[in-house]
Amino acid sequence: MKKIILSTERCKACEYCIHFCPKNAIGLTSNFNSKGYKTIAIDEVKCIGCGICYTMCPDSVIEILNDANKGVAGR
Amino acid sequence: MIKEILFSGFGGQGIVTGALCMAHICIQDGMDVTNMPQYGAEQRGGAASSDTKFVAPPGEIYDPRMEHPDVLIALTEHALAHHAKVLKKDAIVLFNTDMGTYDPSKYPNLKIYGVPCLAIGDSVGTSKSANFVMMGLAMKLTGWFTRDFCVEQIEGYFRQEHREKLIDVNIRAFDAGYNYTF
Amino acid sequence: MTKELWKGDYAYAECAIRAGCRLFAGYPITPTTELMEYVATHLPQAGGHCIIAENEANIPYILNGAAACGTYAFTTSSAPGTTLMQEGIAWASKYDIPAVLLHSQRYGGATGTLHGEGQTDYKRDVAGGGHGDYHTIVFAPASVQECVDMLYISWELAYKYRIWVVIHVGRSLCHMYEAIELPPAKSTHTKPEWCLNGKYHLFDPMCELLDDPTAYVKAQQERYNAVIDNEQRWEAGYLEDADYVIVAYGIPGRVVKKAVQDMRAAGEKVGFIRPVTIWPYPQKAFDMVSKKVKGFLSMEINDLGQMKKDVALSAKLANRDRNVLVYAFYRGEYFSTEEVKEFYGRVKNGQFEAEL
Amino acid sequence: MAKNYTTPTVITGKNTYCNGCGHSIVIKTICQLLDEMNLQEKCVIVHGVGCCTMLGLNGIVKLSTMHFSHGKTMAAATGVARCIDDGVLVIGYHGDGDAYNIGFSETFNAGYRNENVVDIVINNSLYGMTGGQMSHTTLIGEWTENTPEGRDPEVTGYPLRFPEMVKNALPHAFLARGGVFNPTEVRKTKALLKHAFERQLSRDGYSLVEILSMCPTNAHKTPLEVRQWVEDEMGAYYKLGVIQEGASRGLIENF
Repeated sequence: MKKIILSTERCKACEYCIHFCPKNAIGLTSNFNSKGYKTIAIDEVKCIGCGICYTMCPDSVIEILNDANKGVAGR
Repeated sequence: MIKEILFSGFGGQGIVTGALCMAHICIQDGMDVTNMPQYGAEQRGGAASSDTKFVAPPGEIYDPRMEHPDVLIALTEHALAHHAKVLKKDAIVLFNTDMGTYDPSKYPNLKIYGVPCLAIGDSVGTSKSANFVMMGLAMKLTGWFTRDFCVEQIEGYFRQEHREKLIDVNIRAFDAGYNYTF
Repeated sequence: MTKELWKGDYAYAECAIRAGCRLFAGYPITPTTELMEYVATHLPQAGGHCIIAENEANIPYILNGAAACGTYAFTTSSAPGTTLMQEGIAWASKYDIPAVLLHSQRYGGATGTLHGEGQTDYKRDVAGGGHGDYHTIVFAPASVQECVDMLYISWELAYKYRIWVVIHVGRSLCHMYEAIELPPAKSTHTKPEWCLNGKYHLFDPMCELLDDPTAYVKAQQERYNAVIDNEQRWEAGYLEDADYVIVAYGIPGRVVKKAVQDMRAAGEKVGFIRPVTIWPYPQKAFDMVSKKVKGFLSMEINDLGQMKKDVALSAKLANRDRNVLVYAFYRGEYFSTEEVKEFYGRVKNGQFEAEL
Repeated sequence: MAKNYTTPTVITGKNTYCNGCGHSIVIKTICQLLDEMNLQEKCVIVHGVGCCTMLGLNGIVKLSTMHFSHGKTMAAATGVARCIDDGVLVIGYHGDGDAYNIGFSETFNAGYRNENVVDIVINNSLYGMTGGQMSHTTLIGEWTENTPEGRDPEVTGYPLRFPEMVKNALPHAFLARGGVFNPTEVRKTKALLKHAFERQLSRDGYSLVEILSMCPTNAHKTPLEVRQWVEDEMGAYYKLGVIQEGASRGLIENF
C-alpha cells in the first residue's frame, strides 16, 4: 500500500512537482503555510508513485513510501 | 676574544663557501661561531661578502653581523675599497693582485699583502680555488689553526656537503697558499 | 650534546619536522627559499606533505584546511608574501584554526631590500595583519638557537590557544649560520576533539554567537587574556636600579644587551629589555623596572619607529602616577654597540629630546 | 519494483534557499548519495562564499562543513584532502562565481596538482547572493544587474566553459556537466556525482562536476520560466554529459 507524506510547512510553491507530474496528480491548494506560500496536495488515486516530484522537489516536501514494509531508501 | 674574518668579492668566487668552511673549521675546534653571508640578486657576478666570527672558549657572540674584521680576504678591488673603513687597526688584508691593484698609501693602518691567488690556484688545479689559497695564507699569517687541522676539516666539510671531488684540489690550493712566500 | 653548524633556514626546517609538522605549503622567496627546499626534500620522508603552492595568498587556506584536520601545518615567507597571507590568517580566526608562519622580514616596503636587516613589519604583525578581532602570538627571536626553540613549541601553543603563531625574524636569521643544538624529534601528537574527521559536529565557534553572543564574546576574551597572561616572554637585565632602560628586540636586542653589559661595567645605571614575544608585549618586564626609572630608550631598525608606542604604553602602564619619558631611536640601518652607547650618552646628558 | 522515496537522513528540513533554487535540489541529491553510499559520517564539505555558504552556516544539512574566503574553497579543500583520514569524502561545493571568477586560480591549481577532491560547481550564470551580477558564465545577451543591455562579449569576454578548457590538458580523474532543470537530468547528475564520489574514494584524483542550476530570484522570473530558460539556453551553450574520464592514478605515467 502506497503512502504519501507531505511536509507542507517546508513548501515554497515553486510548482516543479506540478509541472513534471506525468499523471497531473499534484495541484496547489488555497491553503497558506507559515511562510506564506500556497501548499501542494497530491491526488493519491491518480498517483503512481513514480517519484518524479520527489526528485525535483527542492525543499524535501514530498516523501513516497511505495512499500511501507521496506526500509527507507538507501539504508 | 671574538675573532672575525671576512671574505669579500664577486658571487661565484667562493666567497660564501670559503667563509662557511672557515666556520666549519672553527666549530670543529669547539668554538662558538656565526657566519653571515650577504649577496645580491645575481647568482653570479654581484658583490658578495661573507663574515665568520668565532670565539673560544664558547661564549655568546652578541652581534652576528660584520663589525670589525681582523682579516679581510679581498678578491676584488671593490671588496677592499668597500670594507677598508670598518677593519680593525692593523688588520690583515689579503688582496687579489690578479684582478686589480691597490694603493698602499691610502690604507696606512692596514697590513695589506698582494697575492696572485688566481695564478696560484691555477697552478695547482683551478683558479676557482683562489678562496682556499687565501684561506691557507691567512691561517699561516694569523696562526689561528694549524695546517693539519684545517686540511682535515676542509675534507670533512666537503664530505658533509657531498662534494667529495672538490676535496683534493682545495687542499692543494690551501697548501699552496699556506706555503706561499712573498 | 655537541653543537652543530646550521644555516638558519635549514635549522628551522629540520626543527619543524622534528616538532611534528606534517604539512608545509610554500612559495619560493628569498630569504626563506632554502627552508622550503629542505622541507621539500625531508618532509615527505617523514610522511608529510610539501605543497608547492600557486601563490602566497592561497597558502594559509591550504594550511587552514590541513590544520582543521588536526595536522601541524607550517609555512614561511618574506615580507611581500606574508602580506598576501594576511587574509587567510584573518580567516583562520573564524574557526580559531592554529598554524605557524615563519616570517622573515625584508627592510622596506613593496619588495623591500635584502642587503640589510629590517624591522619594518613590526606594526603589522603585532596588530594581527588582517581584518577582524584577532591576534597572533608573535615571537621575535634573536638567534638561530632561540628561533629553533620557539618553533619547537609553536604548535603546542598554537593548538593550546587555537591561534596562529608568527615567528617574526629578520633576514639575517634565515641566512646566517650559527652553532646550535637541535631538539629531539617529538612523538606524534593526538588530534584534538574539535578537528574535522568527517562526522558532523559544531565546528564553527561563530555558530555559538548566533545562539548566545555574550558567551561567545566572553570565551574569546578569556582566550586572548590567557595568552596575554601566560605567554609574555622576554630577556632583561639590571632593571632593579636602572635609571634608563633600553628596549630592543631581535638581533638589535643582542647588540643592546652587549652595550648595556659594557656600560654597567663602566658604572652606568642602565638596564635592558629584549622582548621575545612582541604580541603579547612583555608588560611584566616593564612592571619589574625600578619605579625611579627616568626614561626608556626604544631602539629599532626602521624609518618611522614602529615599536616606540608599545614601549610608551608599557612604560605608562607600569608607572601610572607619572609620565615616564620615552626616547626613540630608529633608522633603517643596523646600529652597533658604540652607537647604542652614544645614544644613551646623549639621552643621559639631555641632548636628545624625548619623543613620547 | 516498489521503491521508497524518503528525505535523506542528514537533511534537517530547514531550508533557507529561495523557492525554486537549484542549490536545494543539488544538496538533496548529494545527501541521497551519501545515504546510499553510507557516507553520512565520512564526508567533509568545504563550501565557498555566496549562496553555497548557507549549506553549512544555516544548518540545512547535518554534515561536517567548513568555508573560507571568496574563491579559496579549493585551496582549503586541498589542505583537508591531504590530511584527512582515508575513506573520507572531501567535497568542494561552490558556485560559478566562486569557482571560475575569484577562485579560478584555486580551482585550476587544485586540478593541476590533481588533488583528491570532488569539486561541485553550481552554475546559475550569475552571482546569486549579491543580487544577480554578471559572472564568467553569464550567457551572451543575458540580462543581469550589471549588464542591463545584455552581456556584450566584445566588452566582457565570452562565457567560460571551464571543464572544456582543461579537458585533456591535465590528468583529471573525471570532468562532467549535469543539470537540475528536469527530473531526467537530476537523475543523470546523481549518477555523475556518484561516479565522481567513487573515483575520489579510490583516490584517483580531481573530479569536477558542473551543474546547471536555476536562480529564479535574480532572473526576476517564476521558477518554471527560469527552469525552461536553463534547459533551452544554458543547455545549448553548456553541453551536458561526461567531458573527461581520466585514467586511474597509477596509469597516468605516460600522460
